[in-house]
Amino acid sequence: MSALTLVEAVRTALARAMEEDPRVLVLGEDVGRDGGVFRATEGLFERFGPERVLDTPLSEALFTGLAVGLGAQGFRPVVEFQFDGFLYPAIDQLVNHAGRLRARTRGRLSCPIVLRAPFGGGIRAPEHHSESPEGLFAAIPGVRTVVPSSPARAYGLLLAAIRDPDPVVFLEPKRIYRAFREEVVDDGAALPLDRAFVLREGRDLTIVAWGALVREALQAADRLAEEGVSAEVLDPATLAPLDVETILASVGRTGRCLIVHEAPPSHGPGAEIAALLAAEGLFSLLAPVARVAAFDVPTPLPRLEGVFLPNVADILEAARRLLAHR
Amino acid sequence: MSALTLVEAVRTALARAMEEDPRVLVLGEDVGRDGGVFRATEGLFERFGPERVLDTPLSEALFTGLAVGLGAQGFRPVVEFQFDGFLYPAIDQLVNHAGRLRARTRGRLSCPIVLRAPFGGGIRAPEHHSESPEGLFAAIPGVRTVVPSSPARAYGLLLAAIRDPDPVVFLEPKRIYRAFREEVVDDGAALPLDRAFVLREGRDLTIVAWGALVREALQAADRLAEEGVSAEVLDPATLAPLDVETILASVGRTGRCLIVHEAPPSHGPGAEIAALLAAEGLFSLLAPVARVAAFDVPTPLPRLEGVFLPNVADILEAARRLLAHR
Amino acid sequence: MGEIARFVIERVEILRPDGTLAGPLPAFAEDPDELVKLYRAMVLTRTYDTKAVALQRTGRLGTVASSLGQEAVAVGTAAAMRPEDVLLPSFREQGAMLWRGVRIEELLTFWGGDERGSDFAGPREDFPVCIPVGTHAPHAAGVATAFKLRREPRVAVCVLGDGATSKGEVYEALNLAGVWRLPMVTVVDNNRWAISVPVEAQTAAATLAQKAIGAGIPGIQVDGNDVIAVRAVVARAIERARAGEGPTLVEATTYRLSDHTTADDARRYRDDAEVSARWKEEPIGRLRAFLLARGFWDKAREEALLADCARAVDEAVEAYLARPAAPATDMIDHVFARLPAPLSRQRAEIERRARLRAREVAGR
Amino acid sequence: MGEIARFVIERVEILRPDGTLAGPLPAFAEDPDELVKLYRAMVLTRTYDTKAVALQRTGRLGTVASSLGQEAVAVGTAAAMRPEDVLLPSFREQGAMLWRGVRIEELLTFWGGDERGSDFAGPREDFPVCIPVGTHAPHAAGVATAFKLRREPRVAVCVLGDGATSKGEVYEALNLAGVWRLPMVTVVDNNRWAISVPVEAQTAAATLAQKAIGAGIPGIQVDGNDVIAVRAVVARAIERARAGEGPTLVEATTYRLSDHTTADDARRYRDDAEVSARWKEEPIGRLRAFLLARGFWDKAREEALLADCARAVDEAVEAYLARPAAPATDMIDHVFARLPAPLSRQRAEIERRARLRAREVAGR
Ligand SMILES: Cc1ncc(C[n+]2csc(CCOP(=O)(O)OP(=O)(O)O)c2C)c(N)n1
Ligand SMILES: Cc1ncc(C[n+]2csc(CCOP(=O)(O)OP(=O)(O)O)c2C)c(N)n1
Ligand SMILES: [Mg+2]
Ligand SMILES: [Mg+2]
Repeated sequence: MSALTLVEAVRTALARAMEEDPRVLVLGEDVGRDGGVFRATEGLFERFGPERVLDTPLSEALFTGLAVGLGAQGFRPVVEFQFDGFLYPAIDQLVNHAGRLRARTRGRLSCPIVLRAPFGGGIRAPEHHSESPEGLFAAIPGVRTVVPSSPARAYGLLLAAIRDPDPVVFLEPKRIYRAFREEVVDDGAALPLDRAFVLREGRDLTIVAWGALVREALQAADRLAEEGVSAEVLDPATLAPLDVETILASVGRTGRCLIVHEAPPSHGPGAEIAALLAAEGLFSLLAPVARVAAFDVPTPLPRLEGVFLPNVADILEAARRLLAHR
Repeated sequence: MSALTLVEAVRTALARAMEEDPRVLVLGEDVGRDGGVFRATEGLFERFGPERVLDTPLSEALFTGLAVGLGAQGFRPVVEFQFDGFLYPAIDQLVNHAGRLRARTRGRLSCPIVLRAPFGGGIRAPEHHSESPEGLFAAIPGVRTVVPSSPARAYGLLLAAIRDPDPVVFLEPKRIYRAFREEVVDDGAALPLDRAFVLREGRDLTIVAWGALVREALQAADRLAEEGVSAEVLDPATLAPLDVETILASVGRTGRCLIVHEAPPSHGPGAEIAALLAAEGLFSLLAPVARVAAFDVPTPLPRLEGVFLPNVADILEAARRLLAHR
Repeated sequence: MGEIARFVIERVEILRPDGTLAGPLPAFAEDPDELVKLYRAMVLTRTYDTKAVALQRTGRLGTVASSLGQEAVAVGTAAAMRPEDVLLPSFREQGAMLWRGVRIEELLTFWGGDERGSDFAGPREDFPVCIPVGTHAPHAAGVATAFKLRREPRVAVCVLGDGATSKGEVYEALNLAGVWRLPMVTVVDNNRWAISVPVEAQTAAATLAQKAIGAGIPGIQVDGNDVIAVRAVVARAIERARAGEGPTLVEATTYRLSDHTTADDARRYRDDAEVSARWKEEPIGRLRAFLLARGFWDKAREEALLADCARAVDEAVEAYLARPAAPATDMIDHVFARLPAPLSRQRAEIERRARLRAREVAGR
Repeated sequence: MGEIARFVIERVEILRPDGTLAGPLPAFAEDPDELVKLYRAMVLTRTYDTKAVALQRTGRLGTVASSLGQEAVAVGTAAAMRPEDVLLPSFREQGAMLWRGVRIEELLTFWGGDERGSDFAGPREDFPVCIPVGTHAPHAAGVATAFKLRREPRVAVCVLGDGATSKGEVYEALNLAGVWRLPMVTVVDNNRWAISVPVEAQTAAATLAQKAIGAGIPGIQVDGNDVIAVRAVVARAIERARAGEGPTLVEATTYRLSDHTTADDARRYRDDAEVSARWKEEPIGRLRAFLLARGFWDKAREEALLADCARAVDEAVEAYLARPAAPATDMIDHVFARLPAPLSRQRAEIERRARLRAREVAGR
């Protein structure tokens, strides 16, 4: 048991998965000797060698398709994308092949692959290095989209993703790669996919957040507690397929829901959660379902990023507005 | 004035746009002598010649990027994708370039391009030929996603899209390419983008539908009228950015909203509309916001497509359930 | 200014269009039974294609892509493979799929709009038909990487069209195969057309075999209307790959005698005269002429073969047409190995909608 | 088996690492002023790079990619262009951008995290930095198509790295340029590394110039540490393109002496010894040696140049640092030519949030 950062937890899970299953491979750009630009694969090349940790030529479309072929042959490739902004070429393979190889062959072939990528803003990175494209991936049938929000959840969810026999897009909030440490027991215990985590229980308001903003949501809940408000904090973790029941149950109790994410507001998992409540939780709602998010514009370069990205103040403000509805 | 099918209206608009503006080019696979696999570009090659109507080599990623370059140079390329399932390689260029070239250069360069594609199911087509990926495109900032639902709207919206100085994804419901005719005046009058169409006014229920299912929505409204129910039918047409006001105003009056689309239910424009109501229309809602859609699975091959795709019966059933809420 | 690299592309021809020999026969072709097997497979393929087009025309099958005139590429390629190799076809390789044990009924099932057709009883590791052009090339690289990592003497064989050579991922896969020295053979079925676009509008490259050079791998051209030459050249490439000597790109030049698919009308964009001229080069007549000339074949055997093929296809058609649709829940039950809990509501909804549809049909 | 095509790749070298001549000087290089201009541009580029790295280290600039040791590729390429040509750089071509009139302050503004840096006052049609590797190659094809359709004697020049040659769209763009005979020149800046991946792990191709062959276009290699050779070879390619003779791929071989970017530590994956050896070949010392030997340069001029460059960079840094951030609404006001009505609510929300942020800052 030791206190790990999120990126260390990812690395620990990768090493554990490679240790326990020789079919697990790591591939991508600079994952070998360099250990990945965020060092998520550091030490794996030295430990598992060049046949388990493979630097590919520079093409995301290629290595996604490569993983599909390896997966069909029974390997369990875990592919690293260097940054969020380079994930888009994977979409063709995800929609047209990864998400349907099993359905298309009635299970004769399958696609046990994991696509990992750091995502999100707040590190003052160059263009294309601060994107939150989870909505695009969550919308792909046959593919899970998973976002951890702490070292322990990163460890358990990544193990689950790698062991899962179907494709998973695993988006790691890079802003909190090293932001804090958490005790992680490297015992190989996976966390369940398809299940939201109730991170804090509360009665007055449900805050649904994922990725880096879960911390802000929890901080906001602390502040609200000081004001006598009891906020529940949910992390869906698997954005698709989404754990509908846990969210409905929570909002059914609190009557108020605030959805917090870094992606632009429209057409993504935030919308899906709100839609769910409008369809199935309507009569328990005491207040409008609010979203605190970025804006429907291309991610701006760092100088304007502070306004683009929501923070604790925004969450508090929105929460107070919801709480005004009695 | 003449009665045109939807595909004829598209062709008429293309010809008109090419006639009025020499910067308009048509490109894609088989758009030349063949006139496009659906004949949407028929006759253009003969009329405007090989420098205005260009068959490209076979690559969607290529011709999307090619259009970005042409657009930056002041051309107005209208690119045909042969089928919905081949649109995905365009996403990288759309997110990383088309949707931000203007913002990135503060307007020094821009991207006046249109990507046209037939989309949707119901024609018993092979794999990858019956997809409804509008959600993926609607989620891309800086890019409009437009879906016409009749010959006249196809004509007017396509003209608007071509004349618009920014990128537009224009998805044509192939199921109704030739399903019916409508009077279309070829007078060069465009229809507004970013504005929903109220196709039928009503008091008891708002049905929001786009693409091929607008017809079914109108048919359902007819049937409901026979039962004494007055249904309003809205076609958002521009799915992103979405005309929030018109939708809110309508549901504000009717108190009930049924969203109808062919795409899988989750994480798309249907969710966005429901989320909007949950956020801003909550207190006028008399009933849950319902979605009638496909399912969150890869589009099945034709033999099961009849269950995958929603139809009039599904709309009626869902409408009646909403109307039961008083 | 000095030369630092030099490359040569060669072409192999064995059987001339009139059935006479342009070059020495490879060893396998000394055995008449082997040649007859190739001949039968091409005739079966053509019989199947003809029937599939007819079924489509009468509304009993979806859109299909005939391989008329291109049978030698598919059959020659498959014949060069071992059963344990893996085939990654595009959508016009029914000749190769049939050779490898995919059943006619399965092909019809797939093209009839039913995923169960890709659950081959035969070559369990072969990939299903790939419709998005060229997207299976990286899969082939993945399969070949699997073989290499497991040190299995197996080869991934990817077949794609002249149009597909314009797709970036095809180049990417070739490049990867080169740098990782993968046991992968890519066969470019150059039928000169990508729907309405002739190969001259697809690329300025004088040959498609030279697409190999940028990937640092060998490229070779073969007469794709000569099943003997195709089999020989592909077999050599496969055995090279099997021996750990890396990938090869084989360009097989042939001609699409049919429309692109049943949804196409090729007369919109090419002359009948061009097509007629190409009929003289088609592979079945050519091999038949050779077999007849050598006395390995006769009219009676031909008639028996045609009858056999027709019977096999007809039986398969009957079985195909008789098969009821899968339950609607199949569309969700095979997406994930185990249905994720959140999707169980949608499964129930699919059942409900299927019942509604059944009632609608009954109500009419 | 007969040969049907043959290809040769050549390499051009003019100035040896020690500054002596390996081949005849091109005409422009007979003019010492021209050479001095090239020299000054390379020194300015290096001065800028050094300062940019220093600014990053002290938190006053974002991640930057130095072009240390590669200045000849960027400067030689830009010098071969005419103002009306269009440059499509990747992210390491500051030397070319500066030559073409992008201001140092604009470069800093961009790398400092502000889009206004790409609103060049200078070459208005040039593309901004392209960070997603290779995705600008199709843009170059588009720009070149525009020139061709308008019958303008202009050329699109795309610069990309060795790593980028593995990207499918780069091949696709070359192939299109070939078949449409576009006025497009692609310069591959082969600095031997793509972050930690050496070019040998990127491709089995013996040269990157041969990537042209599959596209049916000419490919040529040039010593990329020799600005004279780069300018000569790229100029020839550009003039060919301008004359309607089609595209060329130029591979310029150089070496990345710096870390990949300020976010990288190259000692993790390559030996210092390798880097030191490569220092002997770098382009600035080489040209200086030549100029000195010919008497076109001396210590005084060198000192004056260094001082000039330092001053120019320092002034730009000051202006950059002094510039206030753009209003937050800039993030929405330039997305569309006219703000779509549905986004006006979000614009208001951006204003509101910006005010909230200002208050947060004030409140601290
Ligand atoms: C990515 C993609 N784009 C477009 C299509 C539509 N389409 C189907 S086949 C075809 C032409 C393919 O040409 P080629 O590769 O030469 O194969 P052939 O049909 O001649 O066998 C096209 C454009 C497709 N299937 N996939
Ligand atoms: C599509 C894409 N994938 C990954 C990256 C991350 N990345 C930035 S530079 C680089 C290596 C580029 O190598 P090369 O093309 O040789 O250019 P160089 O950096 O050497 O100038 C990588 C992988 C990126 N920018 N774009
Ligand atoms: Mg073809
Ligand atoms: Mg490099």
